[in-house]
Amino acid sequence: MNDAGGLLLTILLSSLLPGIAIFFLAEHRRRLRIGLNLTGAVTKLVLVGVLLLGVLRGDEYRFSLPLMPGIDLVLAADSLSLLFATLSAVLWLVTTVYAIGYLEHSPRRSRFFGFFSLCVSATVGIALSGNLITFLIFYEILTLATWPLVVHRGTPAALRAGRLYLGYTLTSGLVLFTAIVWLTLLAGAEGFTPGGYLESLAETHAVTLQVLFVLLMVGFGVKAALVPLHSWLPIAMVAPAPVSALLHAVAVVKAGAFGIVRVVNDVYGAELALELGLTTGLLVVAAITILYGSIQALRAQDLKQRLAFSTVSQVAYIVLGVALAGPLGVIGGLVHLVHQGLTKITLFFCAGNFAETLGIHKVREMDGVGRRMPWTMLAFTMGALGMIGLPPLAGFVTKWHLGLGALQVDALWVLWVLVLSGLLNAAYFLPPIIRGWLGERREPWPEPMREQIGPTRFETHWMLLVPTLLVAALSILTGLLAAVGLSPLGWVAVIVQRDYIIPGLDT
Amino acid sequence: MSGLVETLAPGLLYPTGGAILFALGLYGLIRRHHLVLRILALNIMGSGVFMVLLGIAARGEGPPDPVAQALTLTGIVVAVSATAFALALVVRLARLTGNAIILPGPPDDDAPVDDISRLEHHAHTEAPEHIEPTARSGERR
Amino acid sequence: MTLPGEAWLTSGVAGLIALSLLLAVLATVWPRQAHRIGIAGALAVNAWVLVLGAVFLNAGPEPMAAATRVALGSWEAPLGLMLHLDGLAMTLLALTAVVALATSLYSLGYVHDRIERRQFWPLWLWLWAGLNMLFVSGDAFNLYITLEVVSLTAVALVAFTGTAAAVSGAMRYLLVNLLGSLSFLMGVVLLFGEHGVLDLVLLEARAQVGPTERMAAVLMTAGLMLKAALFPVHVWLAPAHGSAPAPVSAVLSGLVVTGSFYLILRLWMGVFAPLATPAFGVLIGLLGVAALVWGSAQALRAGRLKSIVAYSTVAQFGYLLIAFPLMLVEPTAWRVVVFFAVVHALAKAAVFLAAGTLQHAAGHDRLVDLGDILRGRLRTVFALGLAGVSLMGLPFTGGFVAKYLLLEAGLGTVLAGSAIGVLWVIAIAGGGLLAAAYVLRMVAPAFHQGRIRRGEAVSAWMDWVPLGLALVAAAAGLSGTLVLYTLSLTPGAP
Amino acid sequence: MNLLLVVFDLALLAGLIGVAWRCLASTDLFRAVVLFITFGLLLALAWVRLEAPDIALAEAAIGAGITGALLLVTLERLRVIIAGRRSDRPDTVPPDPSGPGAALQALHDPPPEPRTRLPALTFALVVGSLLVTTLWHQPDAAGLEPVVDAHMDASGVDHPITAVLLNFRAYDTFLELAIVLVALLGAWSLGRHDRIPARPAPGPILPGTLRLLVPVAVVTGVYVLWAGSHQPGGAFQAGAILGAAGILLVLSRPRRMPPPPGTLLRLGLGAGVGLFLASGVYGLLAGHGFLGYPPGWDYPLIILIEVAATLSIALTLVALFIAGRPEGDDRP
Repeated sequence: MNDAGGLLLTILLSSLLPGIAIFFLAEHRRRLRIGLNLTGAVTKLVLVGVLLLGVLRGDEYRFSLPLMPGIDLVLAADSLSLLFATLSAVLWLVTTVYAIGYLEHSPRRSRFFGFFSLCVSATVGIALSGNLITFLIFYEILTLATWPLVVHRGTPAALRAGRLYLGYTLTSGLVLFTAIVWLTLLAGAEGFTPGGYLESLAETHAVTLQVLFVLLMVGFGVKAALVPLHSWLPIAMVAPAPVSALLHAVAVVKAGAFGIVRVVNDVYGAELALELGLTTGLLVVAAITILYGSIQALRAQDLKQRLAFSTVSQVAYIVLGVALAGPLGVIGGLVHLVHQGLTKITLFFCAGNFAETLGIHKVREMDGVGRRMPWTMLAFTMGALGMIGLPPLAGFVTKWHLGLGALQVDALWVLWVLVLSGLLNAAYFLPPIIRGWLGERREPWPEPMREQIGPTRFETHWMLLVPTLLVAALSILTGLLAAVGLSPLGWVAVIVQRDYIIPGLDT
Repeated sequence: MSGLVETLAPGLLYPTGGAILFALGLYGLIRRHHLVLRILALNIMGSGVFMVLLGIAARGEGPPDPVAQALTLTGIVVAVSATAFALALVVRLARLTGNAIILPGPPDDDAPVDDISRLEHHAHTEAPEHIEPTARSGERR
Repeated sequence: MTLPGEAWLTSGVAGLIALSLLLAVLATVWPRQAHRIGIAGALAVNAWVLVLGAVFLNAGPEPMAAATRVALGSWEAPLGLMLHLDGLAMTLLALTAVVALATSLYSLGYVHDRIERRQFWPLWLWLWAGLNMLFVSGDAFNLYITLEVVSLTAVALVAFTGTAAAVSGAMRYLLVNLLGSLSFLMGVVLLFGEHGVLDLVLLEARAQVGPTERMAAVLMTAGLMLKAALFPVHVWLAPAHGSAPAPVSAVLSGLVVTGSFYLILRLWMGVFAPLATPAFGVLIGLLGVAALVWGSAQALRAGRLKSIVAYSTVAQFGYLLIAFPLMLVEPTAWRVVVFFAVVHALAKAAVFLAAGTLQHAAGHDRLVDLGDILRGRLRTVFALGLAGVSLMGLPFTGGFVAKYLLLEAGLGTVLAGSAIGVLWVIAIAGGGLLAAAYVLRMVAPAFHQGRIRRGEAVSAWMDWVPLGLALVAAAAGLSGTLVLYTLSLTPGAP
Repeated sequence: MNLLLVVFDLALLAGLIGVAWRCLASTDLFRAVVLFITFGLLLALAWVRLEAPDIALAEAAIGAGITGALLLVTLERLRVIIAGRRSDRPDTVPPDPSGPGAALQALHDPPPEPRTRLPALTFALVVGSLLVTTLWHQPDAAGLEPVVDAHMDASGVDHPITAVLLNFRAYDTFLELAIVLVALLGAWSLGRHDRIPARPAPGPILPGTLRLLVPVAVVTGVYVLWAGSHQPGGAFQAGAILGAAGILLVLSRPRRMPPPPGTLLRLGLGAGVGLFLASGVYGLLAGHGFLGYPPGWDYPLIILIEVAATLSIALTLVALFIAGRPEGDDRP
């Protein structure tokens, strides 16, 4: 069992140690830095793969370290944590390559990649956390490690965004901290248990549990950008594109959503949450967030702003699925964790490519870009269509299951929300696509990248293009091959089957 | 009459006197600004404490308590040491600022503090440094 | 291997005191070699404390078996003086050793002028010896004397830079300290007059609730609060700590202030324990909240790096006051408080040392003009930030574990039905946010765009020691179980 | 217990309180210092009345004598500094002429502003009356006198106070010596010493008196030291007397002080604590406890420590009077 726990620790250290080494690296040691980065990312991916196989075999992994009397730091691997860990490991590798290409010529790369690695370590830590306190620890480390990335450019706007980001996340962190201490005081430092571990308290402490649930949701809701706690997210767009991609697709926003999933499923348990009437509120908040985010996205003219509000809306699907508290809904929510990640990172990479290569920031500047950068535009189109939920792309799979889930628990109004948001999605994603392919540009492109580094062999730097196409392909494949056993959907179904023995599940 | 005399035994009288001296010193410490006077006030407070201690030692029948007397002796030596050091500090302060009082009010937060590890000897940097803050605060306004 | 217990412990305690005094005396008569004596001594004392700690822990888990009383000159109390070693004293001795070692190494680089070195080291070694003696002293009058040793050396070290700000800060500090000492001494005299003994254990056994205890408690607590700069008698702290040389600031904020607080805790857990009432606890707790708010507000306004850190000490000590009402509800909460103080001392010392390095490199510590140096010295900024994270109480640091335990105690009082407990919880949780705000003020300029400059060259010690100590402060997060266990070996305490 | 003594006590206490009050209320600092010295002498009288001749001796020598000398020389230094007469120190900053009466603040303190009177008075009254009430409630505890008495035969000396100071509570006394030394280290760290601001006294009277006084002081000091083992007296009083003689010597020839060799001076200053500590560590190693004496060796060791302590105290007090560190101390 010790060796098995060691694997978890190694996964954590595989990004942490290179990160620390990078901090102390001189700025000009470019090759060494890239080597460390890629070694870390690849090692992590391989190790997560090993872990995945192990868990599939039915091995148990657990690492614990006494922190305080009665309270341990616990790392554990269950199917749910692997879902998130795998997603992070894959996307980290891709984003690292992209970030190396993106930041090629900017200063302070050692600092950037140091915190970048720290950030991913924290994310994987969150994925592998075995109890709420461990979760909290990595969650707060993630907050701190992301801040330097947000303010990386050092402009007044970046610093303002950083302050806002810290203000929101630290405050919510304290709420979360208080709630977790309180919960631990009541129920002990239990590990995450499928179906929850609080039933014994339901009789005596019903009100307390309700209050705590609200506090926990506020704590996680800020990072998950649930309305009205979302304001930091669009403003944090000033960060470099790989950071935005990381914030939106992998680390921060997902950490919040993942926390909500953990609390509903593994701390309270869907049954208890239903019994205490907690899911209805969450469902309403998620629905409002979905619609509000879409409407704001429609109004935003800046491409990254539009994507940011789209994130607000899309992440709420995950929460929605969990709050439906029926097996099909949970499948829809969890699978969207992956689908949204892949799709959104594609879109952000594309937006980054447009901005870096041609200086495009606004939607209306996209006229005719499809001719100058066909590959990127293709990836963008696939991502956007996936978001809209066009069959058979990933977004459709999500929405299909969410819809079924809503029917399963007789929440018909949720269907309307889904339809409405699908229309809104189309309304804000179709214009850039139409402009890109069908629009025409008269004057020549500004070409800031060419001026900086000279002509490139492809439509843009290959380190920007390859990751973009890769994630686009992945996002298409997850949709197309959803029925295959090892697809995210298949894996989620396994999770739901194995961990949530809910009657009525027939897949 | 004898009752009164009994009541006013040294074991009661002197502790009372000590308490009064303690309070008096405290009053002086609060009221006076000159540092030498403040140091005198502290010394008078200290004498008050010693008087209470020796008064207590003389209470009751029998010879006075030698431990209390030894403690007082120690206390007096500590007091003179602290006084000597405090006076050296007053002289130093007067040399630097031309004043032997601590100006009331919050400390000037922007007064530069320099770093001893950079100096060969204190003496060389004190004068310009003393002038600097006023010049800068003028600028800011 | 079995470690011999009792005999080792008694000679270990006396030997530690003898060793630290020997170092101070040697440095005094041989100032030319004082820095070498100091470093060799710092290593020796650390080794000694390590062994002492091992023997001490090995003697547990029964508190009475581990705790030791040492009769000096083989005269037992009440005639003679007793030293005592228990979990509380052991913890603080270890803390002192670690911080003092870091400070000593740092001073090798910081105080490099030949003549200044000769003045600095003897005073510093006397201060260290004084702290060690304070933590093991078991006699009320002896406590007064050790407090005076600590005060005089601390004041002298504050005045050490010789600038007007430093000397004026030192003067204020000295007056406050002398007043505090006299107030404390008057309390000791009152207790002696009532009970005829000075030994703390004997006093505790004889103490009851009476006018003498009440008055003595007021006088001694007020005196120690003055020395510890606890709200509302904290005004002297920032000028003194902010203008002292960096290693001295580190020791003052980390150890000296903690020493006075230790004594308050020791007295209220022993002699004055019967006096503590809930109303009194609430009063102290309210002072703590005020300290937290006021200190943080000042730290958010201060214009100089070291002033921010100094005001942060006032704020952080607010937590220690808030802990008093918690202790009345949950008696074992005192261990949490001590753990918090230990973690704070480590982090605060690291922050001050880092600030000293930056100040040295820049030649000043005005925050507005410090950006270029902050950008040029990321290692030091990293140390500052890491220790700052510990002050905020965020993971993965000692501060987080301390904050967790404190919050747990606070919520415990709420669950026990105390309405005002909600205020304590809000203060404990919200204080971290204020701390984050002022730590961010110090660190954020490193991320601004602008010129990058490394400034004046600094010695390797000044470059690496702050980082090392910050890492220790962070690693203290893993020491929670050990420290709390050590503290549980305190007889008489819950 | 007779009425006369009570009247004496009351008069003495009234005098003490009155003098202290006048001292703290005076605006002229010189006057305040003189009143403080008077206060010290009256205190010595009170200590005699409380059957504490040791303390009376110490108070007269240290409390009134040495402290008085320190205060007077400080006033003189302040006068010189503020008047700006001294130009041999480059770091002397002339007083801010616009400051409120800067030049006067050296030796005068304006009467305190009335608005602090009431709060200060209330505070002091509350503290004082609480203290008095507490003290009146206390029992006539016997204290530690019987315990000390019971152990006198094992102490090595005949005088109970010396037994307490150098044997039973030797640790306190060691630290007390350390504090004297630390105060000096602190004063030295502030800078080099300057010349004593004394004006050479014209005429033969001062040198003549000194020639007579210093030997007398030395003899008295040695006697007081020796007497300490069996009657009132001891190292601190003796050190103070010798120190006073040293101060007189310094005052008489302010410009002709030979710079003492650094190492020797440091050794002399540290002799008291050094010897004390050495004996204490030996006690620890030999199994008599830290600061314990081997049986039979207590008397000689106590005397030895006292001699060293006297020397160190006298030297330290003189050095504290001179205040700054000597030039010889800074030599490489």
